[in-house]
Amino acid sequence: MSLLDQKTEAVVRLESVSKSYGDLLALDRVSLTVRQGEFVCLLGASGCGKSTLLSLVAGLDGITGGTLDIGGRKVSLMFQEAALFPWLSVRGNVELPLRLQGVSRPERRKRAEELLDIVRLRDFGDKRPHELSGGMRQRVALARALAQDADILLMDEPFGALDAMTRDILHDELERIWREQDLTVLFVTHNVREAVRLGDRVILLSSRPGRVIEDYPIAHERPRRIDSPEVSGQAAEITDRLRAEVARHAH
Amino acid sequence: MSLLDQKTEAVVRLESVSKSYGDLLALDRVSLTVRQGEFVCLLGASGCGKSTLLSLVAGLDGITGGTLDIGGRKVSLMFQEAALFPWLSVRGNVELPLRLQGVSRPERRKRAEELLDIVRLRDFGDKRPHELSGGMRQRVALARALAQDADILLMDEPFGALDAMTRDILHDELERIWREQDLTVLFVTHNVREAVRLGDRVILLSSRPGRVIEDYPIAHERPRRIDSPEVSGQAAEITDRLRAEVARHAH
Amino acid sequence: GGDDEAAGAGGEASSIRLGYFPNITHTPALIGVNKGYFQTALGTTKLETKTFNAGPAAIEALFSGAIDATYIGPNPAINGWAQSKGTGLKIIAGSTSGGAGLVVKEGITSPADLKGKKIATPQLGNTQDVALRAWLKENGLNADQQGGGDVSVLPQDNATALQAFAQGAIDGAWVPEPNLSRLVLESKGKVLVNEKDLWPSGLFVTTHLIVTQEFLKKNPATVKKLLQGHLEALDYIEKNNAEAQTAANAQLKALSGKPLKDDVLAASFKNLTFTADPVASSLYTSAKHAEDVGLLKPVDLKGIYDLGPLNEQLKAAGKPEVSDAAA
Amino acid sequence: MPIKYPSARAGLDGASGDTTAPVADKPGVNPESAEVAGLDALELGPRRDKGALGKRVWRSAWPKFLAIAIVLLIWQIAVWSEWKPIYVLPSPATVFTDLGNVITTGDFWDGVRVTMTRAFTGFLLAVVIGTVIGALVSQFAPLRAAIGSLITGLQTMPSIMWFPLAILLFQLSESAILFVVVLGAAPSVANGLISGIDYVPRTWLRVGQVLGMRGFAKYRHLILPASLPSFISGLKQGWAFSWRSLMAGELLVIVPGALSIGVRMQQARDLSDSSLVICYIIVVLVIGILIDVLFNAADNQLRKRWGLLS
Amino acid sequence: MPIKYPSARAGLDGASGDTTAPVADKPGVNPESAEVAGLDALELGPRRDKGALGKRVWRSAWPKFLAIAIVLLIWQIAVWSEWKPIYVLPSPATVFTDLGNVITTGDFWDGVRVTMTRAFTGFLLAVVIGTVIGALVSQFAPLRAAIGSLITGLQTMPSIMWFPLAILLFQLSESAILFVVVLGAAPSVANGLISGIDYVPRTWLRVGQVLGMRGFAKYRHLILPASLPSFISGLKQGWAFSWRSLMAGELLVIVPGALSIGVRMQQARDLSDSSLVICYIIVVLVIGILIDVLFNAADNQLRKRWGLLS
Ligand SMILES: Nc1ncnc2c1ncn2[C@@H]1O[C@H](COP(=O)(O)OP(=O)(O)OP(=O)(O)O)[C@@H](O)[C@H]1O
Ligand SMILES: Nc1ncnc2c1ncn2[C@@H]1O[C@H](COP(=O)(O)OP(=O)(O)OP(=O)(O)O)[C@@H](O)[C@H]1O
Ligand SMILES: [Mg+2]
Ligand SMILES: [Mg+2]
Repeated sequence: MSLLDQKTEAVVRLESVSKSYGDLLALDRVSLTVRQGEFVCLLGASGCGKSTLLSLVAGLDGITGGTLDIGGRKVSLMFQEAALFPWLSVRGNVELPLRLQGVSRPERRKRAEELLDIVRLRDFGDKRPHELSGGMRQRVALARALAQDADILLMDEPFGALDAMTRDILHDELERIWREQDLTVLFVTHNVREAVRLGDRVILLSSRPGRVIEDYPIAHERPRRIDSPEVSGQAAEITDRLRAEVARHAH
Repeated sequence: MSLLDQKTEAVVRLESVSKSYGDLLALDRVSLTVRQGEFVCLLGASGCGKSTLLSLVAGLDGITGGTLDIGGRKVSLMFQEAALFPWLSVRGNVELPLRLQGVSRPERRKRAEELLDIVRLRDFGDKRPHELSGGMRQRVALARALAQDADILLMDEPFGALDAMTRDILHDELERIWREQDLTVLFVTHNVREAVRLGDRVILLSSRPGRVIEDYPIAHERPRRIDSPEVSGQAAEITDRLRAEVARHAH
Repeated sequence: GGDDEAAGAGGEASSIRLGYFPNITHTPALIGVNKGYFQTALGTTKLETKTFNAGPAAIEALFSGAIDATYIGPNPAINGWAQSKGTGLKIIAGSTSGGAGLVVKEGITSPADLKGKKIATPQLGNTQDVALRAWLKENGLNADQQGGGDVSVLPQDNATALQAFAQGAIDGAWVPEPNLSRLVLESKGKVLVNEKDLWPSGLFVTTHLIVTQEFLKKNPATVKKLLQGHLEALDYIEKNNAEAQTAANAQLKALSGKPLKDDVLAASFKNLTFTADPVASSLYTSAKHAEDVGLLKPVDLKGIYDLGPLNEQLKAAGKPEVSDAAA
Repeated sequence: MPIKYPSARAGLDGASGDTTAPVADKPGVNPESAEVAGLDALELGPRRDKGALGKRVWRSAWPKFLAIAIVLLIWQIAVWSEWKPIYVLPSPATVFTDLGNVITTGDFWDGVRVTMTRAFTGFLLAVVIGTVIGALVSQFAPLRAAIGSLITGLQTMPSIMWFPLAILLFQLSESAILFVVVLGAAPSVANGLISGIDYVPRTWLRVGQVLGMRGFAKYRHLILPASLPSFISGLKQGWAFSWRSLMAGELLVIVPGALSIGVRMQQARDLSDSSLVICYIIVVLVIGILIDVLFNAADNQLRKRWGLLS
Repeated sequence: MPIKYPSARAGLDGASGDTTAPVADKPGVNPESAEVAGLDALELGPRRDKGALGKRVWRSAWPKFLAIAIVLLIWQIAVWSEWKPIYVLPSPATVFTDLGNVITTGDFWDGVRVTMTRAFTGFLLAVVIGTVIGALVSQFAPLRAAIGSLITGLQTMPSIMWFPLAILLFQLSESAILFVVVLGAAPSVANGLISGIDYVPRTWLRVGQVLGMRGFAKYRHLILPASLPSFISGLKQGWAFSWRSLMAGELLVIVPGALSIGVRMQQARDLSDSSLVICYIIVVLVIGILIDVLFNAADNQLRKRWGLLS
């Protein structure tokens, strides 16, 4: 990994970061630098430590070793499970980060409507989380994460429960927002095409304990299409590498 | 749909089944027949009523209209969220259905080990659910569903949180178990290739309210590979149809 | 117990359940139990004793058939008589007289000084409460049942009253022994009224012995033996006053873990008279007073006493008989 | 798009509850947007409330009546059997006559007013104090180590043991009564809150952390709503404690004016008037039941919001 | 595969807690299987318990001592300031001398034994009865409509109001005391369970239904474990109620022999012996705190299992 060319500022810097839960080593000396405005996708086997990595960057858990630096930037994390608050309506959930930022009520309302529009849930603002389908909940969580207006957006399989079409729409929306707000995104997914469709770089983690084993720069022109031959081609290449890695552990 | 040729017994029969939550119509006159030993995949946009359909078949919710008949067969449902019991260890969660069936302790233990082996979590039997990653939890839920030894297996995006490789392995395992135990499977997914890889038939639901709009028989020889040209080809065809359907509603 | 199956020949029960309070005003009971007078007198009839903290519980127990007889104050007895419409109980002997009065703070020397003050009594409508109200009325002061009027009368249990007095939260209390003496000795209270002085002979009922009518009817012989034990205890107190104090205190200690302090014990004993005479006249007068101040619905107390068995015993012992007459 | 049929019919189907499916007029036509837009407005107003309301009232009423009838029957049979003398176990008729006499006096209602005022004041105080203590204790580990267990210790203390302290601090005043009530109820409230906070799912706490919740905002927006079920259950217990403490505490001091329920109960006992005792038992039960109904309303509201009640 | 390094070092790292990362010897080598197999066994035994245990005890002890010291100090200052006469507010020294005298008598411990026996018997009975009632009430809608609210009503009833009924049913016996205790505590237990059951997440109920849980199995495997947090909190409140009821109930009948704590407390009050009153307040607090420690141990165990406590 030779990404030390400092053309833009490093926003997230991990150096030999390790994390163990009791005796279980989840991440092993992970080094990773994400620069301002970069869209980095993380790929890896189930249980390899992707969610753990995001929670470390978000400051939710303490690292066991190494150094981690995000320069005190505001971080927003979209969890793997939707984790909506059942006592709030859908709109209430989306408005909550705005409320905490002290945004005025009408402004809040407006922003929430916009965000719900983006995730295609305009008509569900007054519903409660339990009245939504799995994919709808995930979209509300996405809207909530976007409402946070953070510098760094961490996303843990945000589109895992969505059909291809809705996913496509949200890919476009996410790309637009990322562009417009100059966000730095760390994006976990199991869908390799999705990673290639969205990312500037795709990072491959090894199986537990997670270690960075590949770092693919994705150079195709944007806008990209998920079913374009370039995306498919590079996705196939990465998939092969991933399979090889997972297979090594499948005894 | 002309699947009324009774070469094998109909195990699940829905006739004009509707379901509304309050004023929201989730399913609209769905008719569907699943025969003994069939593997049926359900595809549809987010929020179109796939989970609702499964919960109706499992008898968890009452239908609003139409008739539904499963002939009193034993049903096992793997939920969209893992929904493990936090007070039990991973093994305890898998053993629970066996316990309820009155299986003896050593037998139970053995079966649970086998199932955990199948989902590649042999070493995690003593962990608690909160110590697992999202994908691992999903696999435990799969093991629990398999432990139930039911005639009809309903699965709601069972592999949504898994990487491609783990998914492939579990596809093979699921196919094997389905064969060996002559199960009838109703399988919800957002991954069209997965549907084509596994299913005897792929059913397409329209956007909310859910209605059956297509019923593709999948005739390729098994064993199939998810990246084989036949699977890719048919998947592409179905994806196009699905996109057309979803696009109709995306205003 | 006093159940049907227990009623043997000759009106003797196989056992009798006797209630009393671990209280110095119940000294005859304390002595009778401590010295074994009851059991000796009862012979083969088994004695079971129960102790209570307050009259209502004793009456509840008596009416529910949990005890057959009990030492008790005049007030609960009247209430029990009234509630059971004269069918529940009979007073068969007196036990204790005197030993109550009004203790006040330093600086209060006359009834007039009580204006606007707070005076505690053990319980609304009980003997002391009625005595206080009657006395206040005589002295031209009024007090209503809700704690208002010239003098604020506050029903409080003894423990609370003692604490409240010690801390100056109340200005006085009309209480029975041993609290009277304790207010004087421990909290430096002054006796403004000794209730003794208000009664003609200096006697008024503080404790007496009651039995259920059912038990009395079925087991007259047992009742007689109980009375015999009672009289022996009274005798002993009369003849050995100092030893009686010790014995009573020993029984108190056995029941409640802590005996009375010697000075309180001695002072209380001085104020109390132990006698088999139920001082019927004071009961009637007190009830009349209670009716007058509206604390008791008119009640016919005729027949509340059955002193026949007692008088038989007294006669046998060559002592003067007692009377249940009003005056 | 034809938009009128589905939403209109969906309402009808709900009411009739029949088994024919609601159909869109032309298959393939999408009534979604109109329906969704329409139903939000619909759900705000009460729906199908005519027949259903009567039915719901009846469904919650008949078991109560049946229960009361059974109790009365057993009671009456016990009386008829002459198991105990009538002055020990009065007949229902006697008691209800007495009850009628009691509750038709203005005096009684004055007493109820006095007692309820004290109960609510004391309870509110206890809720405030208990909430603050509960929040602090659950937040600061040393404080929990220091006084966490004391809370249950205090709960177990009989009210009368606080009398000396109450008199010491407040003499004989309303404050002394409130002191006893607060000491009785605040620990329950605190314990309910602590238990609720302890069981807030970790995921939510993590969400809160990511959303940048700190200090008061965290309590306001996360901890309190998340622990509300347990908190409400703590409040319910706290109410019971405060009421019991009040019944004892009211004997501490009689403030000139109306006689409070606590004093009346004591007097009924002092008079050995079983009928009156039962009257006041009924009065206290009825008050307790009415308060419980309030708590249940809050609880049901909450469960509906959380999607636990359909 | 080289399997020994990672697992051995992982243990060391946990102990030293330093910030250097644990490294696998050769990058790319997979220590997974060995490590995982090894750690399960490790986790069964107590780990790093030497220094850590002392530290943990100290961490939970110093706040307690500090709290006690503060209370004693305030108390002593109040005494020194001669705010109240010494017989009203005795000094800590007097009280602790008295306490020493009290607890060194065998009699006292007999009393404690008597009272604790009653408390545990009554509480256990209350738990059984409360659990059954709670389960039934939460299960059957008509039953809930009938007596659901009565449970809180019963809770608010002061113990002394049950005395007449207790005597009526059980005469003057231990059973009468137990009756009062059970009536005091069972409603709390039932309410705790009901509240717990009401808040069992719907998903779990659905899982249970799919797994074919019915009747008792459903309670055994789903409802009870899922509502355990609230149930334990109900038990805690129930204990407080049962203890309070017991303190009142013990005055109902004094069994000759050892004097129960309730009687001793009442007598300390009757004697206006402030020092003794405070002694018994301390005794009751200590018992309450000890019991709370038990409950907390259960609760922490539970939270650890549920992953709510790290
Ligand atoms: N709280 C925890 N306690 C103990 N072990 C944990 C905890 N959280 C995660 N782990 C372990 O750490 C490893 C990595 O978990 P993580 O959730 O980061 O995986 P992941 O890459 O997100 O997997 P997935 O794709 O399945 O979500 C797993 O082996 C898991 O068992
Ligand atoms: N309990 C409920 N109450 C009210 N509405 C509900 C409830 N459950 C589901 N719905 C509604 O029913 C519709 C279908 O939901 P369902 O969960 O079946 O969708 P799905 O096809 O599984 O979607 P996804 O792919 O996102 O999981 C959604 O619009 C949802 O809002
Ligand atoms: Mg994850
Ligand atoms: Mg779904």
